[in-house]
Amino acid sequence: GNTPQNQGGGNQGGVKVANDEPGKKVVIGFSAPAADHGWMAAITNAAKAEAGKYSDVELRVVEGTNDVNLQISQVETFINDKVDAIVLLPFDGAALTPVALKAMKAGITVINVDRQFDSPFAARSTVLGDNHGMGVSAGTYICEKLKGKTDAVVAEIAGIDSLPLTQDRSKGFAEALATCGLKVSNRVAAEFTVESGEKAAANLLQAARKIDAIWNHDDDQGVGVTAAIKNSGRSEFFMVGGAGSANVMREIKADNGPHKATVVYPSTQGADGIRLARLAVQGKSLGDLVEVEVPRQVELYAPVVTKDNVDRYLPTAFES
Amino acid sequence: MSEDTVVTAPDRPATEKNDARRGISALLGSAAGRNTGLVVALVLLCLAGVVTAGDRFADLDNVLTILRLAAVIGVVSVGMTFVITGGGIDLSVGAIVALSSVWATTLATQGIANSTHWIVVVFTALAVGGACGLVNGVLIAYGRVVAFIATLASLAAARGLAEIISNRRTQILDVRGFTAFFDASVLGVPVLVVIFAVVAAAGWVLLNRTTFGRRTFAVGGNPEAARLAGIDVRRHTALLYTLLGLCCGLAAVMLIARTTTGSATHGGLYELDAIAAVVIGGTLLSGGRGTIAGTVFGVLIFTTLSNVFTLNNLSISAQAVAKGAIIVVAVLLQQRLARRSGT
Amino acid sequence: MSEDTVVTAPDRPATEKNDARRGISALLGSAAGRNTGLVVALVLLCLAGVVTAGDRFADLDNVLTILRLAAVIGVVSVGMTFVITGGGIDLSVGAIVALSSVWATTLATQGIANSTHWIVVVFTALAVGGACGLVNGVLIAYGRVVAFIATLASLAAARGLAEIISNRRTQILDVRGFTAFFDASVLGVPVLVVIFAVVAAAGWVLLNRTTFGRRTFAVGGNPEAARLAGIDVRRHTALLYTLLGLCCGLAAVMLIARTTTGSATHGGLYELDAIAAVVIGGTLLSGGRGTIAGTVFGVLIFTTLSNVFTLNNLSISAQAVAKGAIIVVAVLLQQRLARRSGT
Amino acid sequence: MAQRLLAHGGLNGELAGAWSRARVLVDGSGRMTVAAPLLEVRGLVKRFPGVVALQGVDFDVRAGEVHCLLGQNGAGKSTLIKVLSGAHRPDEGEIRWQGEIAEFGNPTAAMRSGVAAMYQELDLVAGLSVADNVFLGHELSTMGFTRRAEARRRTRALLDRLGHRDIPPDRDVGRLSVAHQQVVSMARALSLDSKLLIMDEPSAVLDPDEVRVLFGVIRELTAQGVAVVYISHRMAEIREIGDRVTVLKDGRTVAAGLPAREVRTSELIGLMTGRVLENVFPQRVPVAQEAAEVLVVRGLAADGGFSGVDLTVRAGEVVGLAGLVGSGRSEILETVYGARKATDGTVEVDGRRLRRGSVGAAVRAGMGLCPEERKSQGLLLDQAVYRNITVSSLSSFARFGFLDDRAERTRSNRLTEALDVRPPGVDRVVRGLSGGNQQKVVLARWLLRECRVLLLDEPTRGVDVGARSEIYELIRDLAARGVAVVVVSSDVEEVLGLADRVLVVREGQVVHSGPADEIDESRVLDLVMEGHAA
Ligand SMILES: Nc1ncnc2c1ncn2[C@@H]1O[C@H](COP(=O)(O)OP(=O)(O)OP(=O)(O)O)[C@@H](O)[C@H]1O
Ligand SMILES: Nc1ncnc2c1ncn2[C@@H]1O[C@H](COP(=O)(O)OP(=O)(O)OP(=O)(O)O)[C@@H](O)[C@H]1O
Ligand SMILES: [Mg+2]
Ligand SMILES: [Mg+2]
Repeated sequence: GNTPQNQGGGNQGGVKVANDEPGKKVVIGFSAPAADHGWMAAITNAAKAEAGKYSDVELRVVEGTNDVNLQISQVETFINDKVDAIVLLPFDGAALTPVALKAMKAGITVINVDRQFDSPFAARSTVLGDNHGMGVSAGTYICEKLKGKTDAVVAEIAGIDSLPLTQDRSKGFAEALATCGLKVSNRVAAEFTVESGEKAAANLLQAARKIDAIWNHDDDQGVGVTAAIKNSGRSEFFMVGGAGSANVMREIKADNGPHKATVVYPSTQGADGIRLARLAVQGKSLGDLVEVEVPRQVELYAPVVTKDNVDRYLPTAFES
Repeated sequence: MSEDTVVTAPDRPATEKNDARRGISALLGSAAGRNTGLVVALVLLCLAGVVTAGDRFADLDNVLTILRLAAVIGVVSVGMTFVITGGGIDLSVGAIVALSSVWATTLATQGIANSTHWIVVVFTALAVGGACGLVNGVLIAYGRVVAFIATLASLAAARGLAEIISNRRTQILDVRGFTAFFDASVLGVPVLVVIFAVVAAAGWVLLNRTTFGRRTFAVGGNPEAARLAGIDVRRHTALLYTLLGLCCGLAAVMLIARTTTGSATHGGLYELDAIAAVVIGGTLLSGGRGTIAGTVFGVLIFTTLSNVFTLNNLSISAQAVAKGAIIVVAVLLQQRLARRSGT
Repeated sequence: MSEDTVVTAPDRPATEKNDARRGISALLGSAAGRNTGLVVALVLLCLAGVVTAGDRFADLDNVLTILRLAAVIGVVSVGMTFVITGGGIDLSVGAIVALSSVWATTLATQGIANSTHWIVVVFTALAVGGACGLVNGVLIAYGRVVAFIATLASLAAARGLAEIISNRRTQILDVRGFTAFFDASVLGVPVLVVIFAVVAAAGWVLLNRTTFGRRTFAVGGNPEAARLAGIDVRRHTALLYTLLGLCCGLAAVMLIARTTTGSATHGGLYELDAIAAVVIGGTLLSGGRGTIAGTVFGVLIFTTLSNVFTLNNLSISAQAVAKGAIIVVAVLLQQRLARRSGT
Repeated sequence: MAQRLLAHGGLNGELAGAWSRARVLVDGSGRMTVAAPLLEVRGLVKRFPGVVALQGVDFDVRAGEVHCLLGQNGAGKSTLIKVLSGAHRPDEGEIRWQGEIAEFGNPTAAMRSGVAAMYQELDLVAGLSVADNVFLGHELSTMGFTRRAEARRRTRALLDRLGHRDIPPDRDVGRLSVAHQQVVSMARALSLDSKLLIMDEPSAVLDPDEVRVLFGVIRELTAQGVAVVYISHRMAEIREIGDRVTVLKDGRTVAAGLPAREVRTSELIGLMTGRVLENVFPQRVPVAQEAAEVLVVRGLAADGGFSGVDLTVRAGEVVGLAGLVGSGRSEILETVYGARKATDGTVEVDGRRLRRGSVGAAVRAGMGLCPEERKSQGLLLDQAVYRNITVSSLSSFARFGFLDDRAERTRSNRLTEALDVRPPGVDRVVRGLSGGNQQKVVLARWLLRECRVLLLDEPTRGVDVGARSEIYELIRDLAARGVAVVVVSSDVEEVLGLADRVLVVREGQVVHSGPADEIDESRVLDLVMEGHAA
């Protein structure tokens, strides 16, 4: 969460003037998967808002799609158009690698966001959320909370199961739990949407009669999960969220629901991508770093938000 | 013509006996009889549930969970049964549910609802759903656009509109009374389940006991004959889509109640789920034959299936493979049994 | 019957003139004529592209981009035209593409391909696709499972299987030669586009100039009449699905070439895209009438649409709404023009 | 004579005559008034894309009469009916109903005025019950809820009146035989309580007894003042039931209001066809004793249908199957053809036994079938004529699977001309052809294939006299060329006149087999009815 929310605000660092000063005009193409859930919609919205802050940035946003073939063709169109940079959140990192390489070869600055390409040459710079780290953070937090209760029932509500990021999260979660002798007793998968979350949770609550802790990968589907929990009248467990929506953070702050914590997966990655693209094209460096160029890779941190530190994160949280 | 000049059919007694038998079996089995295969499939599924998950499956709470899950898609499927029986198809149901849910949870609606009565939310959803259905119906019946294409277009348009209205945010409903009403239970049965039951019963009566229902069969089975019989086929078709739209509006209300939200992502792939439930229930995709009971069984089979899978903690991929196999087996079973029962 | 016993029809000359006229119009217009509406819609779309995006649209590179995008779904749609013309439907095409792509990119296949020839990858994909199609066909033709349900089941099963095989990972293809071949161009035209053109041409010939095509029309138009005319309707139906399966296998190869990956998420919602292209092209969903040229136009309209949107930086939700409106307009246009041309 | 009537100048005069002959009534006060006809039609024109179906039809119907419409296949009879019942809108011309100009914009409007129609293509909905079909569009209901018991009761009564106690009102119409469907269609027309009842070839699928019952009902209705428009290709029926006759040719009225009982048959045929027909049935050619047995059927049986059917047909022989509707003749034919699975028995063509239940095997062995219901079983309705004709012989037009389109059209064209299919043109869509012409298209299919065995199920149903005699000639011609022919027909006269040998079928059993010239019509009817309480 390094992005300022206020219009025209600069970096916290003191080089704001140099970097935000209008420079050479930069045309940026932006492509992301279909906005079929809140986090993904927030990514695009944040990117647009960020671009709006710079008079020297022209952003072209294309229809979000889950069809890799279509996304490839969108990038091809950007290449034909000779845009200066492409910020790409690929539906499938590996599948979009060839076309990203093609763009790089054509001299376009490609910024890879969230889902990583499988070639280091396919992007000038990569902004990554830490999916594995998210799982680790959530697992570690649950371990702490359940302190030594080795027979505890831990449930997991995953997101779209066929995405690699879901598997990374689950893997990290399982690893962290293993360190304190726990394991995932019940696992269901939803589809990142409110409705699917409600459905998955309703079934889950039947499958496990007593639960001590639930980790839900995504706060968007979490709205549905909360509704299902409320409906069941169960309260013997606590819940850890994922991604970090403003909603859930408000609930944590008020301490009036099952959520006791959430693990942030920044929805501002797209916005970061826009900034990096602009800086890279204009040949500027990243403010607080000594380096002359923007770095190759930025891996975002996945902090656990609890009642204690919620005020720090609430401002950058996305509204689901 | 008087009795004595009639050539008596030699097998008349047999026919009458047949008739009597048919009467009884109609009483006993109009639902169970024609749907034996489905009943058997559902029972097998339940057995599998009991064997693998024991009391966790056969528990009242779990049964209510299944029913509550079935309720939303069930209402849409009942409406879909009418459209398909009438020879149509609607791919836009999910999008209509999304649009209705979003429109009904806009701040404006919530404001009016809070200052008057929560029923405003309900009416908004129904009105939006009905209007979408009407647009579909008019395009198809009067504009003569193929139903598949017209509703595919509505699918795109309605979801887009829902995204614009909601700004792709999940809109949380904050209307007192609404949630209280829909979260309640009637004699232990959740209101949502009651609504589904009422819709299914009303749908059955409408399809089987009214002129509207008879005409639906005629319009779907032989539109030319229906026209020659003086039925306004186009108006009837438009009405069918409007009815389905209303069902989608109602489903949106139920979904809002379940999730306390309206969202452009609601109702994803409902079109496939609803059509699958209707078709597995025995309604002909080509029109002219439809059964509400079958549709209800179809919906229950699909929701029970995913419940049993979840109770057993199975991987989603294995679920998918098993689901495919089970669908085929259920249909084959239904066919064999239907053939044996001779109807 | 010998010529001389024939009662001569008095108005034979008129017929011949008619025939001649029909011959000419058939030459001129079999594609353009019956598809005037589609051509007009495509031209309007291109005009819109030129007006809003100027040279960026009318650029050769951009045209090739459109065609490359169209190629994969185009190959599937050509196969789908056969199945729909033959009175069927297939919802599992996307899943078959995914399964074929995953199977063809497994380490085992890659190992064999690397030690022998990359063509092994191609054959694997085709074999998997063809086998899936055959299973669909046998279930539908011999098992008499409704096509919609049978292929819905395959959809679930094939995707599940693809996920299991790939362990839900994207599999990267590392076979020399394969990528080199498919990334090449023939006289400036990318190989993928060439493949699409060849498939479309072959499909046209197969549908309009061969006994297989003629039987497809017969089977779709009136299966009972086709059966009584001596056509083996069931075998033919099974063949149609197998053909479509092969097309899906080929599409998988093309997708692997484009993405260098095989994945269980490939081909998402291809079923809707392909059916939409086929139906908007003028093939009847109820069977018996189908046109490859129309399907190609349908695919091009959809891909051009998304290209024009991409070039114009419209709000994403507005795009969806516009897409819905454009589909309806295209179909209405097609109908009006087809009616006026008197066919 | 024909010239006199056909001349256009004469036509108006003729009509004027008919007009002045309109019924003169004496009212209570003794003054004479000229009652307007119930229905009067003038200058009706109806165009379809590429065809003018009606090009100036004049026609009037009086209350209480049976007015017969006569004309060749494609003359426009059914189209006229559809215009009168509001199913088609006319392009020109006026319709007067009880003297007032009427606009029957849709079927409901016509029904409200009191016009009920039974269409040639049965207008029933398979999947709905008999009672539902009878009251479709005018359901008996209270506030939208159907009164099912009442509908059943009334349907029962209507069916009883039509002599069909054997049709259960609850049965799905799709499961009834064609004949029974026709009865339901009649019940439907009766249920409307109309002033004008139009029947388009109602007798085509009925057997003689049922036709008699039908006529009884018609007489009952006319006695109550209901007018009936009756269409049939059977001259004898027109004589028996008709009061006046109007003849259509090529969409025009060529004679209006002729007295049905007086006018000579040859005159009518002359009006219809523009030529004179000598004798209807062609001369039999004796079958040589040593002619090869082409089709040999032994002990054929199928579940619940028939059993122990033996049938041998020699090259050049025509065998007729007579029997009541529902006696199982169609089932026998379809089983021989392999379209239904036999449970027992063998079928041999030219000494080679056919695989059971395989149409393909039968066709390859040289069999062809013209099915009973040509629309649902015979034709690809929305496809071109030539495609319907060549569908069974595709491989003979193909080289390595590629079709020679032009050869297909040429050969088809030759056949349609030989059979005088109207309107001509092999690229026409079959749906637009009249019923009789559609039948010719199915026949052409098997002529093209030059099959060894031809199975014909009701080949002349709905076919006009002219075309009928052409079809007879065709059958004879085929036989003369060594084809073995089996004909099923409900028209006993036809079976006897056409066949060399006759088999009588009753309840799935062959009860008689012998040369056609050794049996007469009444004997056949006796055999057919035997066991029925008469
Ligand atoms: N819907 C239609 N579209 C195109 N042409 C049609 C249509 N209906 C009828 N026709 C044409 O109109 C003419 C009259 O047909 P119609 O069915 O009225 O004949 P008909 O006298 O009833 O013949 P039949 O004795 O064979 O039933 C025919 O040439 C037919 O091809
Ligand atoms: N598909 C079917 N399902 C149920 N009953 C059938 C079916 N086909 C025929 N039947 C019944 O079998 C009996 C014999 O029918 P079939 O059509 O062979 O008689 P037919 O002598 O040819 O009479 P028609 O003149 O009506 O053709 C009839 O009672 C008919 O109702
Ligand atoms: Mg007719
Ligand atoms: Mg018969």
